[in-house]
Amino acid sequence: MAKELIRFENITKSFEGTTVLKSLNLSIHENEFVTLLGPSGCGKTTTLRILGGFEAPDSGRVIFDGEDITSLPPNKRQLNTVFQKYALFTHMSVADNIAFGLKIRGTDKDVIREKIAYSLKLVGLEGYENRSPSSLSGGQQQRIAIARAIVNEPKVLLLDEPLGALDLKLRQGMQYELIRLKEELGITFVYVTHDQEEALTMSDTVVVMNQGIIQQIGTPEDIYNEPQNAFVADFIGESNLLDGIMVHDCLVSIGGLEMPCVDTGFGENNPVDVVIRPEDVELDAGGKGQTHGTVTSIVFKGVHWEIRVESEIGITFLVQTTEHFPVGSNVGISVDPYNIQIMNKPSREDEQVFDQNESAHGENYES
Amino acid sequence: MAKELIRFENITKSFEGTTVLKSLNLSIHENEFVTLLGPSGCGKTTTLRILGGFEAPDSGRVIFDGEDITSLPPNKRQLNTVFQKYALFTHMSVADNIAFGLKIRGTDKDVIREKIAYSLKLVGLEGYENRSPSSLSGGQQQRIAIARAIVNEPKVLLLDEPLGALDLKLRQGMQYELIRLKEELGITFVYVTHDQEEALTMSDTVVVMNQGIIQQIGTPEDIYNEPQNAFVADFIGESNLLDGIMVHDCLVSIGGLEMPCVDTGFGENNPVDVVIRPEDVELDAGGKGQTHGTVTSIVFKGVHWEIRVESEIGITFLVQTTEHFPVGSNVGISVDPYNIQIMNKPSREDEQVFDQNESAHGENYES
Amino acid sequence: MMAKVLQKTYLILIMLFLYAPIAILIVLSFNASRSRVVWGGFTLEWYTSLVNNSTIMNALWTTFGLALLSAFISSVIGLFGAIGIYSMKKRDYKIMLFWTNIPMINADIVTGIALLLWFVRFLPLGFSSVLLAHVTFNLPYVILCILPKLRDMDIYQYEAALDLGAGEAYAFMRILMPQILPGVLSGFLMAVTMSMDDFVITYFTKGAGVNTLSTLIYGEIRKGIKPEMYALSTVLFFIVLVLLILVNLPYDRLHLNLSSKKSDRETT
Amino acid sequence: GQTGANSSSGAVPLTGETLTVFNYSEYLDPDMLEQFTRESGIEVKYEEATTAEELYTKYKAGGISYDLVCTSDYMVKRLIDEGEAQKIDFNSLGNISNIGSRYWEINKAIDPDNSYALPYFWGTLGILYDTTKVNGEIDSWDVLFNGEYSGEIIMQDSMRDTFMVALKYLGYSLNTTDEAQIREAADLLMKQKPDVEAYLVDEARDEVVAGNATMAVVYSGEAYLGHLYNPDLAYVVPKEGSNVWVDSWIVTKNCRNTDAARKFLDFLCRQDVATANFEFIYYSTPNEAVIKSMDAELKEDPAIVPTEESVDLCEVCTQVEGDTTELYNELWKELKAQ
Amino acid sequence: MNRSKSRLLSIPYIIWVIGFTIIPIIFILSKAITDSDGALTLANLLAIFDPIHRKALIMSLSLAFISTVLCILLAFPVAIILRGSHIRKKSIILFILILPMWMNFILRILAMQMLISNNGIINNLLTGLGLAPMKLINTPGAIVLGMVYDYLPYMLLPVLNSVLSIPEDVIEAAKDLGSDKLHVLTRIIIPLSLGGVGSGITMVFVPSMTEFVIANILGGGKIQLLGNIIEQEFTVSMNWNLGSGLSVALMIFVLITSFLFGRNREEASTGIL
Ligand SMILES: Nc1ncnc2c1ncn2[C@@H]1O[C@H](COP(=O)(O)OP(=O)(O)OP(=O)(O)O)[C@@H](O)[C@H]1O
Ligand SMILES: Nc1ncnc2c1ncn2[C@@H]1O[C@H](COP(=O)(O)OP(=O)(O)OP(=O)(O)O)[C@@H](O)[C@H]1O
Ligand SMILES: [Mg+2]
Ligand SMILES: [Mg+2]
Repeated sequence: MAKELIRFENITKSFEGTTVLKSLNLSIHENEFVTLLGPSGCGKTTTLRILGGFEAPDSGRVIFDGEDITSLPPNKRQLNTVFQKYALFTHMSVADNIAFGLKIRGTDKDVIREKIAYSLKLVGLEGYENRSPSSLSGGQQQRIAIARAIVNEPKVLLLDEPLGALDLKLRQGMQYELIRLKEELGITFVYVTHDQEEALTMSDTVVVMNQGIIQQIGTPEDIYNEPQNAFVADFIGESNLLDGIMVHDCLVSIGGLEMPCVDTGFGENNPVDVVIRPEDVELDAGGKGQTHGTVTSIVFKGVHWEIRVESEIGITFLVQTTEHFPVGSNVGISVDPYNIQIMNKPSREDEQVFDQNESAHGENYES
Repeated sequence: MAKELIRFENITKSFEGTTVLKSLNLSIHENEFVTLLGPSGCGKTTTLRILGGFEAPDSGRVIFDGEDITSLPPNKRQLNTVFQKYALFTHMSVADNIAFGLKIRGTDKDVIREKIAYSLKLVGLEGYENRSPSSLSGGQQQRIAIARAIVNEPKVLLLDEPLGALDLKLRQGMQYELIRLKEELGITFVYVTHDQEEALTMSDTVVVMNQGIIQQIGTPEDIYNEPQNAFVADFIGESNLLDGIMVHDCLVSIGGLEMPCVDTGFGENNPVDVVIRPEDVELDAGGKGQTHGTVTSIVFKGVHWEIRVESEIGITFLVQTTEHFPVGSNVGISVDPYNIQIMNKPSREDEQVFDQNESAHGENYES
Repeated sequence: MMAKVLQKTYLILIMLFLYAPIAILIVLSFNASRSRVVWGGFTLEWYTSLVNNSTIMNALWTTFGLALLSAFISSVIGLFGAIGIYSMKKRDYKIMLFWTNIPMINADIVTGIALLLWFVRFLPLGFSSVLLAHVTFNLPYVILCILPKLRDMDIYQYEAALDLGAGEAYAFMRILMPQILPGVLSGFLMAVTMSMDDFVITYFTKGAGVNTLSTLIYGEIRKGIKPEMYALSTVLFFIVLVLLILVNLPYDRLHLNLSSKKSDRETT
Repeated sequence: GQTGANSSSGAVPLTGETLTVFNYSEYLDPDMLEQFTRESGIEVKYEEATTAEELYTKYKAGGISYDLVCTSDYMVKRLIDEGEAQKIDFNSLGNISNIGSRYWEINKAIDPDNSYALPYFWGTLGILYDTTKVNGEIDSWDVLFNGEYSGEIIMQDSMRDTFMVALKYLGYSLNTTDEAQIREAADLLMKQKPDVEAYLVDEARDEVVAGNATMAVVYSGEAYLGHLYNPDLAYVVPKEGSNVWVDSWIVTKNCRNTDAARKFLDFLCRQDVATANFEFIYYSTPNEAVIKSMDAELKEDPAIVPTEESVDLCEVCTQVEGDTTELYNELWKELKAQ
Repeated sequence: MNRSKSRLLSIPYIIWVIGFTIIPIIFILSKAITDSDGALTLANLLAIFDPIHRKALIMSLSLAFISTVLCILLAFPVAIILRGSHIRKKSIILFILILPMWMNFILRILAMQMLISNNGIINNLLTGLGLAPMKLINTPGAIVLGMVYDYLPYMLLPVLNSVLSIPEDVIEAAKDLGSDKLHVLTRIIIPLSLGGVGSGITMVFVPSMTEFVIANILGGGKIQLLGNIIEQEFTVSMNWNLGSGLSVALMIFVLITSFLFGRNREEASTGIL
């Protein structure tokens, strides 16, 4: 792996008595694409702002390239930020926006002109030099914000939900462009999002956070396939999160039905959480399977159908499949042992399953 | 099918010389969930505003329940709107917001109190009566806006991207709630979105628009599986959009490779557009298939892998599959004849493939 | 259609109400009689004698100097003051606002005499004492014009500037200033207006030989306003009118809060 | 205003001396100030006040050190009593003989030795009325109180002046300290109030000129201008008597450069200067040389040169003390608030 | 922005407030709570309750109140008409409305006097048309007219600003829920522009409470407002203690009323632009 570039050491931060980050530790390596992922209000932006120098941690240190930069002001840090709300300078032209950082560093005029042209080309907006930011669409503004940051050739680029305001099609296009930029410029990306698909698609490393605590750090595959707790499992994609009892190694009982699995080390007859991804539940029209159930709803999702099956063992399974099963039909249900993921029951609040209403609550800011 | 409730007849509308809607015709039936889907600036909001009575069409008529309501003011129409930006009354409590319409109609006080409680329960915000809208999170505000509309028991509910500002998890939750509401209350929904997955998930009927012209009206399955033109195909989900030549009925040649298909009536040796959904391209590690290719990239998307395969016939296929194929590996490529969709080449500009930059352009408003 | 006509009529009536007295002043500037209640025929005499009237011209320049200088000083102090107040905690913020409001609710004569009693202890009365007084009563208006703009400003732009390497002062001047400038400008205009109109406070705090148009006019009520005053007012009115129209041209580019209604539709 | 014979002669270089002069507004031809500086090399810092009280307030606040002050008789007395004035040997002024002895006599009411106050302008208080709108000759304050001209009367918006009218009408001295007499006057004024169109100071004359009112209590000087703008207007000092007032100059106790102050006063007494000032304001001047040089028409106008008889009917207003002041204030407020 | 650092920016202003607001207020307060011999007394403050003063206070209050209400009533339709109009440059209109403020106040009031006096322009027009002349000047109504005329722009500015900044979609939402025009006005536009009205009230009501020139010129000196009394105590009766006492009492009064009515006044003082 490449050399370590950034290290958060035991960062703690609270606002008006509420702890927002709880002794956070995180390493970021050179040319890595790290994504901070988590529900609204979990502290992603705060983490990024501490790295950018806009917020000082209450305790802990930020190490950059071996040096302690905890108290360095933002303008002295070798990193640039693309803000959640673009933060373009509305009273300047696109070119002046991009040239802002270069002018401060006293770059030569001709060089500036070239660099503006180059960076506009990178983001696919050649010829937009003299436009005013407010005459651009959201997507275009976002790309200007990116151009303004990368034109300074920072070692690290921080991006705070840069695609949040864009529609699906534009978002996908920009995702590809960002990956291309990362490869082309060889810089390190620290990316914030609450869109799990975006996180999985773009990152080398995903950091899942909840309530100011890192839940899991890993590659997209790790995070998706081997969630370390119920929160991660539920937040990353849809899943069937079931109560189970570990009969013994490699055998778990769900609602009385014993199913073989591959996990070991959870003891005997201990209560556990069982995660089964919807696409891993296999349905059989003929009724073959470990148990049986009735289709109660089927929704077309384009790539697949999303089906709810009420099973004999009293559990409703969420299933994703490309086959069509009419409502009311009887189907067999089975799951490959490899696709059953066993986890310990949550020990802390922040590991618990993400509850919609609660999270909406957490979003309330004082006004 | 249920009785027709709303009919747009030849609606045309332009703003400052730019035609935004071009002779639009659309029928909406009782208790139908109709979604207007299209890129930013295509005229979705304008259509909704004409139906709501906030904008008068330049020509054409709007028929509601058999009556011409084209020039009826909004307060006389039996429909309610949930606005793109909520538009809650910030100077009133949640309860007063919800009671607004009822009070106008002189509903009895006790009845109002009951209805407020009931509608708050419907949207999952019991006990929020005395909160001020500005103390609520985006998701909660949106639900209040919905409660404010449905409490009047309108015949039709218009919703303009009601979930646009919410994060994925919340959005999914709200989608289910809206569908539940529709079933529970039995009212007709006219829904605007630019998120295709949302459109497919929720709608009975999807209306795909581009540049003020309806491209296709159909069930989600119709739209997804049988797009009528390249624009629809490309806009609804990801797809491989290829140039082909119709050799004769049921045989199309793509890059020299002749592939059987099921479409007829496109003549002989005519150029056509061929759409193949990424999940319909089958890869074989052993090399079996109609042609061969090399994997050039693989991205983990959670539910599936997204793979690019450069084929012998010179075409790069986008493939979605749950199997993993390492980059550089040689694979066989095949497509089931049923999964090949043939379309005529676009005849008008608005039928052409949605181009990211162009659409961003279309978004530019004068400032 | 009927409604449109009614609306237009209403606006015209309001304009008439506001401008009828001004029209009278303009007519009076062409009145050959020295008495304002007697029409003595048409003359341009007052316009020519105006230029030669050193008392009026001196007072004019004093008025302008005082208005611009006091507006400028109060804009600068008010700008920094508003930024400081904006950054304060809620309680301090409220205390500061309370004291900011006090000069506005004090009767002019009370302010004027209080300042007089205070000034004579350390300052000879003269132009400078009037200037201090004017800055004092201008400040609340300036502060109250700037504060809402501070509340509306986009702090992220400032952070973005820091992020791109700008120092705090540079970021402030280049990024925040343009955003709050309309507020500063309106505060400045308000201050100019207040300063030009004030008589009582000016009277008590001015030194011998210092006159503004207001103090002159006050003195003249006794013997009848000099017709040159009407001529001067007329000239000033048209100068200001032209200036305002000129200033107005780039006005829409300054992103003033009037456009906020429109911009709601822009962000999708 | 006209400038005198010396106006064209070359200017004297500035001596660096300054005088700070405090006067009523519009009460001196500004050209004369320039001329004084040209002739003497002394610079004048000129400050104006609209009322005697305003002037007193500013004077007493002490922010400005005034050398010369011109104000009304009762205020002059107050300043002298408070020791604010310096004794001046007026006989040392070259032009002092221009000031008629009659005015020194009147001034004795406030300055018994004539050692502080130099008369500047003077006049009486009377009724200015529109001859076309009244029935017959007017010669008594009675027209203000008998209700005949209800809604057409303008009284002075000045406490002492208005009380003077009532006191004189009732036959009392205007300097009375008898509470009963003052209260009687107040009652009369209260009764009169519904008939009064307005209490004005400065615009009273214009109101009669414009025809907004039929008669007004005004200073004699205003009457002349009124007549000028509207020949139908006439001025009378009622037979019950009235107030004769003199505005005078004093040199303040703070004045260091009394030489310069004397020069200034002497300058004001000079015929050409006094004429210029007279023609700037058209109030009665105590300068006999000026009166002599006037057109006959002016000389005979009782508003410009009040007749001996009418002046004899009049009293000088002196300052009232403590309790009486408070009584006046109280009653005046009551009248205005009614 | 670094808050603790930017707080320091207000130091010059704070010094100014202490130097030129607080200290003079202390001067006035000390006059207000002493008598002419310098002994402590509350008499000057309580003098506001003397019958004459109370009468003047009530008169001032009623005239200021009526003027303020009239200003609101006149300004609102302007704001609403401008909001509904398609005039691009609403700012021009705004400037046209404030331009009169740039003419000297006394000159304008004198001109107003010429308009409404007994033999003035309006009455001459009326008699010219064969109508009976109206009694306008030297009445409380004339004072109200003068106040409305002088202060209307101060009401127009904030009201216009707040009415124009109400988002259109909120109004549409109300219509959507069944509001007719009147209902939208009373339930949405007016409540949402209360902030602007609040600062308008501050700028109209407060100065009209201490106003005396308008009362002198247009009221014919027959109507005694508290402003006149304070002015007279200072300049005619030379009873500064009473003058200070009355004005401090008035100030306390205004503070209380503005606390009661204008809770979010600072929020709304929108300025000219
Ligand atoms: N300046 C601040 N003052 C007070 N509380 C704050 C401040 N900034 C953030 N918070 C609080 O800290 C918590 C974390 O905020 P943060 O912005 O880091 O969340 P986030 O993960 O970026 O959320 P989102 O996805 O909504 O942007 C929130 O509960 C928020 O209310
Ligand atoms: N009031 C208006 N004045 C001028 N142009 C307008 C107005 N309203 C809409 N338009 C224009 O009409 C076109 C269609 O706008 P509309 O709001 O209907 O799009 P939309 O499909 O809802 O887009 P989005 O997804 O961005 O909300 C846009 O190009 C827009 O610029
Ligand atoms: Mg965030
Ligand atoms: Mg829209």
